[in-house]
Amino acid sequence: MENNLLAVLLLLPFCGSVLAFSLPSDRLRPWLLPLCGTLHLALTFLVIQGGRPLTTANGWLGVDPLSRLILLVISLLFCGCSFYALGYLRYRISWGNRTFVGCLLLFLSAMTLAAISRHLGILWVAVETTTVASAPLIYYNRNRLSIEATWKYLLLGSVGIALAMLGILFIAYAALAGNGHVSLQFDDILHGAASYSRPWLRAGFVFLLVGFGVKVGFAPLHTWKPDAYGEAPGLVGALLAGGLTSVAFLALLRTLQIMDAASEAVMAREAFLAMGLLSMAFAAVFVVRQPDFKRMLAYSSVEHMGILAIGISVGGVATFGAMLHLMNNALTKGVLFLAAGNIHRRFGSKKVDDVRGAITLLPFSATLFLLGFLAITGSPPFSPFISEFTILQGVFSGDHYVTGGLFLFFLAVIFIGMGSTVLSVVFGNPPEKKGDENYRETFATTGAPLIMLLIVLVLGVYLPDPVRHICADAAALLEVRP
Amino acid sequence: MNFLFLSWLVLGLGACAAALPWRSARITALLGGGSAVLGCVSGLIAVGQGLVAERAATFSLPWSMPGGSFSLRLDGLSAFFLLPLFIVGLVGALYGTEYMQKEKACLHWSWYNLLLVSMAMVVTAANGLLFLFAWECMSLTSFFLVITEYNKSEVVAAGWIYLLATHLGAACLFAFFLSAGAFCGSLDFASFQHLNKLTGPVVSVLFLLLLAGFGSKAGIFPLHVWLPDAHPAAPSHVSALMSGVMVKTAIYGLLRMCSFFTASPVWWGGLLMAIGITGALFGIAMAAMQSDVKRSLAYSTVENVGIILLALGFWMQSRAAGQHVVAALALAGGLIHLLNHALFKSLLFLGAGSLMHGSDSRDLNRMGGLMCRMPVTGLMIVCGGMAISALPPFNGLVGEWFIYRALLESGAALSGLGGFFPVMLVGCLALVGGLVLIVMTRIIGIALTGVPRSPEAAEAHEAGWPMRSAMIVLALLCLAGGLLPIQLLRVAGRAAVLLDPESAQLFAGQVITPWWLGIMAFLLIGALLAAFSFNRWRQGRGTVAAASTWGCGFAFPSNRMTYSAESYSELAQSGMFCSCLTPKSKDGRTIGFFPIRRFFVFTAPDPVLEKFFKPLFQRLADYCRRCCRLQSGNLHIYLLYVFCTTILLLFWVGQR
Amino acid sequence: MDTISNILLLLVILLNFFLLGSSRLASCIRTIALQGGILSLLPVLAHGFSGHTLFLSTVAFLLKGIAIPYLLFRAIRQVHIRREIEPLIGYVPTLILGTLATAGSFIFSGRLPLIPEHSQSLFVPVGLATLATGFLMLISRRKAITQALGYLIFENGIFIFGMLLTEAMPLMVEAGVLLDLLVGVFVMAILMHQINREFSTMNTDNLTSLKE
Amino acid sequence: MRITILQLFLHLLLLFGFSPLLSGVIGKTKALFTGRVGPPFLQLYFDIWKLFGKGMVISRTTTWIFRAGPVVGLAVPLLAGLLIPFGPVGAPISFSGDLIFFVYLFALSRFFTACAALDTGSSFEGMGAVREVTFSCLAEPTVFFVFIVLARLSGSFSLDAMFGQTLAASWHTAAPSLLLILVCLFIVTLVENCRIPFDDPTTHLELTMIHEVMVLDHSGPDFGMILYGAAMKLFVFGALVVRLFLPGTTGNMALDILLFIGGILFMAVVVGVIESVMARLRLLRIPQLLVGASLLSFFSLILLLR
Repeated sequence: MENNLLAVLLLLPFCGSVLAFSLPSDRLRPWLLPLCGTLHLALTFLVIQGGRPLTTANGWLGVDPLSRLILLVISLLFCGCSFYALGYLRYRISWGNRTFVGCLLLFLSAMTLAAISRHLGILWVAVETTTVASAPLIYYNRNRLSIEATWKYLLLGSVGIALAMLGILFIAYAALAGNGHVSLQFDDILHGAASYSRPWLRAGFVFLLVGFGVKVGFAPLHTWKPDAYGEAPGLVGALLAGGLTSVAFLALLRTLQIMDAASEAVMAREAFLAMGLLSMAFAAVFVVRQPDFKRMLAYSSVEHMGILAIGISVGGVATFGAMLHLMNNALTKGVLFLAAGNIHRRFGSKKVDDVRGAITLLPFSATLFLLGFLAITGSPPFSPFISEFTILQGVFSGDHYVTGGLFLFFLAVIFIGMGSTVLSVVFGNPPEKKGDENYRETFATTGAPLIMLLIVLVLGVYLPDPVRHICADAAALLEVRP
Repeated sequence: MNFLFLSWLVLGLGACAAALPWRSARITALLGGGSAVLGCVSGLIAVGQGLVAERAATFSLPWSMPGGSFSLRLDGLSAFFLLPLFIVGLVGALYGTEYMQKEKACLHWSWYNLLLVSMAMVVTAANGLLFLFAWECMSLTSFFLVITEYNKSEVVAAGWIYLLATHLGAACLFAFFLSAGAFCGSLDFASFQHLNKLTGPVVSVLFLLLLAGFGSKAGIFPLHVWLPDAHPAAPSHVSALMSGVMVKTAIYGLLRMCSFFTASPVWWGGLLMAIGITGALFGIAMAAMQSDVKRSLAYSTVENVGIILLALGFWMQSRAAGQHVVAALALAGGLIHLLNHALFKSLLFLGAGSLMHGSDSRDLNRMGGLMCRMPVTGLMIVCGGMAISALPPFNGLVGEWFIYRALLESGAALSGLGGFFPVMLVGCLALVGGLVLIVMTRIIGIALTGVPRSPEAAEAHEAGWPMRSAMIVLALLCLAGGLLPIQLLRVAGRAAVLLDPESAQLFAGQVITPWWLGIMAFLLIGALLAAFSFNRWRQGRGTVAAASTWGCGFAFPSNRMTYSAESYSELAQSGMFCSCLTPKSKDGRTIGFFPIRRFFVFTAPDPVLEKFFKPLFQRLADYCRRCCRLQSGNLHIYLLYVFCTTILLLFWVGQR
Repeated sequence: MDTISNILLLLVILLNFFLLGSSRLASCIRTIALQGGILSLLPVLAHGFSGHTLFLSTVAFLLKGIAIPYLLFRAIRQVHIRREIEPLIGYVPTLILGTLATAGSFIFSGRLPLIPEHSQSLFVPVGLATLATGFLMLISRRKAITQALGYLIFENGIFIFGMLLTEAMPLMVEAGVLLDLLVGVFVMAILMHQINREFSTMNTDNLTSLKE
Repeated sequence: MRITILQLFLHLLLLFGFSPLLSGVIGKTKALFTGRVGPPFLQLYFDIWKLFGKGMVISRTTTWIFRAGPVVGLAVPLLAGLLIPFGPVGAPISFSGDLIFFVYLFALSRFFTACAALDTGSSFEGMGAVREVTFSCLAEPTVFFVFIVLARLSGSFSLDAMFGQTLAASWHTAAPSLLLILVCLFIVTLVENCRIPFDDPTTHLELTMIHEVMVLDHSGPDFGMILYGAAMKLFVFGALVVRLFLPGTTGNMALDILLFIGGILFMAVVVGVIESVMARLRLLRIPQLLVGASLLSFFSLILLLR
């Protein structure tokens, strides 16, 4: 029964996107999104119930705790964003949404494929499809800046993916040079990894790290993020920041699993730690006095990828914290981007000096934006506080005091940077140049982020057992076997 | 303990009920304020049980957070700190029902109730994670309360600096709790006992982290910059709660953590004392120059925190040196002054609030003659003023009396350099006492007495019964504290038992009993009544005529010729204060032949903020913006980054 | 059998240098088409005639030899851009860097242990060299279309390297790689069309307004 | 020193009955210096008695604080007097730490006098209040240092013991520092009671006054209570100075009391001499002198600490 469940889970969004491309009426098409979103979420809950990892016949697709977590994150985020999309697309009815809805559903199917793939090649193809599918989404605003953002996103993404392909080939050749038996099946790699030839494996790891690092947005490779997230509509920004980065991070985790199996864990983790700290440093420097609040959210996403990398690299209880943080970050980024989207549309500008007093014009979105900011910077009632604290616990108990000190310092600098921007956007009195007068806050555009924020709040106060089990099992997979 | 849960339940329900959008603000105020009052009453019952109970009541529940456990512990120390919380909370709620009617403050009451719950949880938490959770919730809820009037830009600026300071402080606390938890294996305070096995520089680093973390919230001298802006920006009953109680939760944290380090090095006490006395002198000097009533009271909070720190530092030092009598006196002084300060500072803030409520202006120079228009508020402010200046019949003197005795005792006993510091501190404390007198006579003299300086002050109206009854309750408590100092000492003894068992035994003994202070207070009231009746008897026979004040012959006195707030403290400021504190004033001198319209603007900004923190953050931000040129915008450079990262990683992997 | 593939691979390296040095856009595309054609012969030569390799060669030849160059020519004709390629750092420096990169890839691949039957073949060094050339084209050329060409050469490098593992890699993944290549280039072409319509030039100079 | 009811009665008698005499002696000394006959010794008694009988005129702007000023002005020196020994007669009340209560009692009277002055709303009273409160701020440290020196010498913290028997012995052991603190205590007495070097009680120019201008607007019984309180305050401080100056006891009580009264009168004469010889210091000089006095007392303390 399970394999056709997986097949349905995969094909549902794909058929949805095909249907979207074929549907003529712009008014009817947006409804496809919530339909597929909720069905996908329901299927995900079904798939996640099963405790033991299940795989399809030829072992190319399968679900293990890590992919369960990523699936849950993707479908939760997509479901929220799909309801938001209704309100957004009704407002943008004049622009037509054929490519938009189609690509969104294609994007979801690609992410699902990446999450449940047990084969490196398929994982690569899925991530490549997400890149190609999200290019038109970023270009939806159709102005000069979004063209530039899309061009940079596409080119950097393609070069990164090509490097990842090279990494996969290197690993395959390591298998060939090691024990002669080449297979990109993930389970076979894990079994045979011990006997792979070291130089090939390490070179492969480097290319995979850089390749998928570009997609995740680690520090020196993050340059496309502020442009892409800055110019894309809020909805797309949320999906990219929450979904795509999680999928790319899953790919990196797979690489880490391979390196663990090949007992090269220490070197891999050091690379992750270095990239993590570098990402936080870059984010801290760039977020101070950032004139554009969407680009600020992009740098916050770079920072949180750095936090995840540090969490993974330190191991111990920090791995559990990192897994939990993956979910928290996705949901909170969703809230922030959707609220930022509303504010951007109402004021017609993203510049911080044109946008003031949002709380008087958009009471709900501004409050969500403020609470989202408090959540993302790790203030208690919200769950990022718990996950960041757990990561710090891991860091401090592994007595990496220097890393811990740097971690806290960067968190503080980023809080200062983001805080001054968010507070100047939310409070103060609105500028006389009113953006778009007739933009009203409908339930659709504020309901979805509100629900996501409630989930983050509940997770922050009490972590329900199923979520804890998923994260614990996922963390167990990455545990370094002595 | 279950009364405590009852109070949290009531407060929580009240918070949710007040959050719903009711039709009229009165229902919200009734719901919110009522639940706050009920919550505080049941909290007070719990505090009563806590103070009386011999053994500490503990409660623990498995909490799904990794490393965290929902464990609470209500012992003497927590009960001691809960007492002012629930008293000021109750009084503030009563006061707020009327005060908040003017402003349409949505969600005000839910934030207020949540603040009370989180502060109570901070004081009873027995697990590091729960403590930090409650600590940040306290900061957040108080931040939302501070920016109640978010349409004013300076209120938002004050709120931002406040949030910034608490967050940076919390970062230090994170570092402390995590490294302590790493060393002791778990985050529970019970396991923190192993901390005193630590030796060497690590302990001092932990202590400095502690001091920075809790100091930034307590408003200790160099880290106080947010306090003079944040407290006045909040509504008065909230600034009373923040000044009176929230500052004390930081000191509670400091005490609780220091109680884990039994073998603390001597210089810790010295450092605390140094910070304390500089904070006291700086705070009171700045308080004398502020023309905004609440800002002056906020600076006097910095001063009082300095005095409390002085006392606690002296307790630490003398305990390390082994003088138990001096340690007992200093600890008693610190704890009692802490409790008294919570009472009289809240009274003064509520009084200042009702002055603003009546004459809707915050500037001393716009007030004047409010005593005859607001008699009850005026009387309450005078009582508060007497209490804060440590004048006899009120409770302010009890705390300072113990501190003075501790300093005198060690000043007289020690010889050589050891005796020099306590004596110098006595001198500084006496100077601070004199300056407090200047500040309070200034506030009372300029705002309450004299002639009204503005039309709003002329038709000021008295506050309603809730505000007046709130203030009267606090004034009576201050008077009771002054008349029955033994009770204060007994309550402080409950807390001292946990901090310093040896000197806690002396609390019950005859050596340090303040029994005579109570007797002298009663005697003073007797003498005052006698003199008053004598005055009434003699004056009864003659006629009492009313005339205008003797203007020394000047025919046309106007109310703008009376002393203003700045001129009152100008003599002290030019004569005694050091140059770095001089306020900025745009002088009003007329230049040229024909007199034109001139303005005299006098501002006393915080020198630490203006000369140190703002330039520092400015330079940091400029440096960051310069580094942003890395994101140069052209794709080729970005691709070059990718290429170089690959090459570097390959080399690094090669070396490994 | 190795000797023929080695010769072809050396031819590929020569074409790389020609690409780095050429200043005419049309001739560049033709060279890439030629390189694509050569590469599509490799699977048959390296691993003999089998259904799998034959199919792979024909698909590769169709894609790299005919479809993509046609697409690029159409893109050029549509956007009727000036045929010059303006390099950022001049032709000679690019060539020098190209040689350095090729030498580096030879040294690097020397350190990677090859299995006995591949020890003689030049697949790995040539693959890496083509990869480096592609990267260099991406970095040092001003026009958006030349960056697409750079990406093509980059993909060719990976394709060469893929030849070593043809029997291991299932057909579907190879096809996937080629398909993604096609879709990538296709989307790039559409974007170039938009860029030209918006900016009326293919230069990437004005594509730098998004910066800090 | 358990005191008998007789001594308590004597103590109160001295405090109530004897204190106005001092200003009469001062007045007579000043008259002697200027060759005038001067007001009779009992002039202050007559003024106080006359004022208690007169009617009152109160400004319209004042509130109850204005009426509270004189009440506190009278009650505080009364209570302070109970804490200190008058010569051989021990202090009725003494407990460890009463010196702090003593200092803060006078702070209470200063608080109310300043507020009462500001209550009238005239700028002259404001000026007086500012000067009073600022200068007293500098005098308080001196008082504390003086008490610490005495506490170190007597080993106890109650005023009664500090100014008790041990004083005679400590003159032998620490004469220089005791001499210094005698000077400092005398300076503080002059500041607190607004005598000549710091404030001219007989001037008519409001701009120069400190204490007088604060009581400008009082009249009738209020003014009488203020004068009576001021006299008692002078007597209390004088008792301390004289006790410090004549620590010895001759064994029989009556002779010691006479000696004490002689000492007080002699101090009044000294004050009168100073008032006739010196003029009032410039306002900016006063803080410097007060800081000098506190440094002097601090220096005397350091002599002891060695």
